[in-house]
Amino acid sequence: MAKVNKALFWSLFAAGGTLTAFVFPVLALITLIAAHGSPPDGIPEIMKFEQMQGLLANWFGKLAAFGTVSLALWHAAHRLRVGLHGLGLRADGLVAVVGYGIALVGTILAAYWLVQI
Amino acid sequence: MSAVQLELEILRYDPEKDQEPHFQTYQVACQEEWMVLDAINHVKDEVDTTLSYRWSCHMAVCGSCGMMIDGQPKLACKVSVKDYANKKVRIEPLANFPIERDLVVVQDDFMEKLKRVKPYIIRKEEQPIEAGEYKQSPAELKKFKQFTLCINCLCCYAACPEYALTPEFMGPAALALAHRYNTDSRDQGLAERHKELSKPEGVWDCSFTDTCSIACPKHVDPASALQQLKIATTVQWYKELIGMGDK
Amino acid sequence: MELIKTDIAIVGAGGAGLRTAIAVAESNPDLKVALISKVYPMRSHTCAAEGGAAGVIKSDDSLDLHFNDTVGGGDWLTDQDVVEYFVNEAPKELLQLEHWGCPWSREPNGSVGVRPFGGMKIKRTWFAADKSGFHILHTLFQTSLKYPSIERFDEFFSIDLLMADGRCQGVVAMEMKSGRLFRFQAKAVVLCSGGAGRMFPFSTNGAIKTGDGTAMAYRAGVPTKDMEFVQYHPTGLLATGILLTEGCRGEGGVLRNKDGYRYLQDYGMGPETPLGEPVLKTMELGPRDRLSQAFWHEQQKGNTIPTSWGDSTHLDMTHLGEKHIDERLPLVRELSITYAGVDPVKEPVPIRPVVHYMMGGIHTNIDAETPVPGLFAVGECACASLNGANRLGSNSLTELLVFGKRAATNAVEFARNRNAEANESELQEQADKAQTKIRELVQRSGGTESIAGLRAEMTKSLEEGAGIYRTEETLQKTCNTIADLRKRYAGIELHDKSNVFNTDLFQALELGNMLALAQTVAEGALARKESRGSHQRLDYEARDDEQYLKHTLAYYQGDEAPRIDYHDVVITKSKPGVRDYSGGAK
Amino acid sequence: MAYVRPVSKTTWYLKDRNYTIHMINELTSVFIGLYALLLLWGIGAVASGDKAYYQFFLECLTSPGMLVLLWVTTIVIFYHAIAWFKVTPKAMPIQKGEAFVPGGVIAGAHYVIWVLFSLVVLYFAGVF
Repeated sequence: MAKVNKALFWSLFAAGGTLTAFVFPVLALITLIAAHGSPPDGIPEIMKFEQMQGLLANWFGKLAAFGTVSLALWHAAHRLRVGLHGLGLRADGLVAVVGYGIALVGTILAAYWLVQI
Repeated sequence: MSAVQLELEILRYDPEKDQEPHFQTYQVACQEEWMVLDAINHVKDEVDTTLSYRWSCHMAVCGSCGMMIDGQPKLACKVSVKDYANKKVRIEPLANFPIERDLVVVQDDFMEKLKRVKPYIIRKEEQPIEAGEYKQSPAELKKFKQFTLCINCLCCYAACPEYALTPEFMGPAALALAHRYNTDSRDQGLAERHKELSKPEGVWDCSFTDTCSIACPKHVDPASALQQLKIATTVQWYKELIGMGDK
Repeated sequence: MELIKTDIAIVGAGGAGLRTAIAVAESNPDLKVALISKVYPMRSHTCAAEGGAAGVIKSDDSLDLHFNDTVGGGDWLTDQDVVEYFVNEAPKELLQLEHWGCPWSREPNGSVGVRPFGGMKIKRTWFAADKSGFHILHTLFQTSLKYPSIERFDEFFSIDLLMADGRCQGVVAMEMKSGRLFRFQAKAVVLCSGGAGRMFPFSTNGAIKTGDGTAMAYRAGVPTKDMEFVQYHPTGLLATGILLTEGCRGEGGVLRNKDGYRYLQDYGMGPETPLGEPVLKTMELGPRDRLSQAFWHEQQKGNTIPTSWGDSTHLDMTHLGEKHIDERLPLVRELSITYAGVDPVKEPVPIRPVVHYMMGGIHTNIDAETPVPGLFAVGECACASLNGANRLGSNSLTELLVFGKRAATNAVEFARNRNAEANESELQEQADKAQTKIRELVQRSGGTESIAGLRAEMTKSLEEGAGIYRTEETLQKTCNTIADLRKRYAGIELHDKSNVFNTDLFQALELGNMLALAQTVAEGALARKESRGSHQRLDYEARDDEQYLKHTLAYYQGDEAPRIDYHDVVITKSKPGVRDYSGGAK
Repeated sequence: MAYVRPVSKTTWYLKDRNYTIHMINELTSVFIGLYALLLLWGIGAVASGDKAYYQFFLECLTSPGMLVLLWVTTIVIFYHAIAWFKVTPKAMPIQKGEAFVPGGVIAGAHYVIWVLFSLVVLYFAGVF
């Protein structure tokens, strides 16, 4: 079982790490711009509902969003597990269950919501 | 022949006398061309014959004289005394290994792990000697060549924080050698080695700090081997999952 | 004292010991092998061999050519039946290593590459860049891990052979981490313990090369053979004596004196060959003895470069180019930069001849047998008379493979056919004696001699008296000095009384071993009143086949100097002739 | 008896600069995780319709506390990308003919793709 977990989780971690390295910076940047609101000097509004819905309405968009969110969660869960172990937290089993649990729930939720859009 | 003055603080431990290790200081006037090993040899020959340490080739190929010099794992025969001129230099046995005596560490653990990765050519069918050599292009050779250069000095184990925290971890040198055979065009043993490598204490305890590669005095890159092994181990796991595991 | 019962005990886990162990385990997995070594296998000095291993593989080569090169290179002091067997087996053994994964350098078509070497008429040296010995050692060591019947005893220091009923029945060794003695009881014993280059002050040899196995056999009554033949490698790095492989010259490196002149042409190895186009058996590709002797003459003429580390000449590789050096000689470059501060790509490297290899050793025959039944020896510790008066570069790595396998075959046969009960009480008595000897050495107090002090006097005396050129006078002086040092050895006192990894003790034992062997070198050289190969006498400049086409045997006589005797050379098809390294020019 | 030196299980990463950097790299995962959860939250909001999206997602992002967190997250995410690309050549060396492609070239190619991809996304997002 342990054998199963390690290869599986590591591959999700590695894929997630690579994907987030490429995708997250620009997404975070856009989120940051959107969060600052639209000042009156004419910077176009971004992350509007219609735009988001349009993006996630087609299957390509759904798949991309699902992959990004899910792999990022698995990446973070796995890496945090290793990191906490390094920090001296020896409850590795608990950390794994909680972390991977969150990633799993997130994955299911993402799929559920994306299908609804 | 100008002299370099060195103050060596050497960690001493004799299990028959000492509860725990302690430092002993030696002043050594070194010749400029000396390596740190020459300074230690000077202490042994002229000052204190009770000092114990391993050394042999004095050309950075036998791997005997790995030790912590100023906190870093190094081959004593490969670092110049000039690098530490007029300084206090701490000389300690390789980190992460039990101390047998003075600068001599217990290496049984590595020897056992090396054996477990099956560091030899595994083939389904041996070609008879009379049929000549296995053909191998220079490119195929180059693919694994750097990983053959490991001298087993164990500096990488001393540098590896994961080995310190989890002594069961197979560790950089043994795994780099597993990778060396896995990627040799003459070898067919990947699936067999996979059994050992895919255990938690196999490749998975590596968290990729890269410190093994930084420490390696022979410019081998075990960290790279480890990452490639993780990929190979994952691929092999998926293959076995769908019933195509045999290489 | 712990008793270990085994079938074959092997002392030394370098190339020879590992090859022997594997050969036994492969063909006779039911036989137990005890592989005993004072260092972990990968620390053995085989790892320092650089250039390569000779074996006929290419179509332009032939076994006869390899035979002729070896016999001539050895100045006809080789046993020709041994050479014939050797050249015949060499390619098979090197191929076997290839099958075990040795990373030999390759040609573009994927076949094994060969490089030129000194004294060889054809390119026939298999190489793994310039770390051939290292790769051979690690390939053998790693392969040996396959065999469950090989039990290693790493860091066990062998003290004495155990002899009873006229045969060798084991060895007594100390577990270095505990100081406990172990009695290994074996049906056959194979010594693979390496040479003794540390007898000399300036040597390519590692600290472990102290002739322990040879001395052990010598003390047990086995004669040493041809010990006066000591090879000086012509290109040792100044200051440290680190080896710069003959491959440097094989790839086109040249030797220059202080005027930049390629001096080898003045010593019968000319005419000068064009830069970057080395010609086999000419100039820099002459044999090692001749090149080292040429250095000595240049030194006498004042053509060498004085430095704080002694006189030097230059090994110039600057015309080879960075790419070629990095591909073929990466270690040489690294060593030159680290230990001499000189980049061979840009500057000539300062070098001088350095003690490299003992042609002599334990007297063995074509079967790797010593005169004592049940005792075999392989590699540098042995003298199978393959190398004669001067070993050709790249023959020794092959030798330990070929004769490792041979020794295994014969040791197995001996062990199988020997059902006689071990003489337990006699063996235990001998082991107890060894125990007492060690205890006495450790506990002795009031001594005034230091190990390092005696060692320094020994090395200095050997270099002065039994160096590249020798005379009656210098040799006699050295013989006297060594005899005196052996007496003074009784006056050493160990300051380390610990049982755990007591290197003070091991160094004392090593010094005792070296002193015994140093005497065989000096006495053998004094008795040999001729010049042959690496043994050059200024007072007897010519080779004397009438009287000295014979092997020197030295027999242990306790505290006295050894008894010197002689043994016939086996000559089958090559009559002694002239060694010609002038590229055919007269 | 051989002496085993104690190893701190909680402070080892402060002993060596490389260890510390490694620990920092590991802890970037906290922010990767947080941002992934934010994306998930956004997806949920989109699924809940127009009003919910603005009210329970986009407007929440504009609070001062959230802004600070977003700034930190963005910086860490950029750091993660750079650190990740730096080690990629080690995990996936590429051999062309006999020689290996230099690590810098592989990392460089990653950067080129990264920048191009980001520009395209920014364009379609309407940032410019």
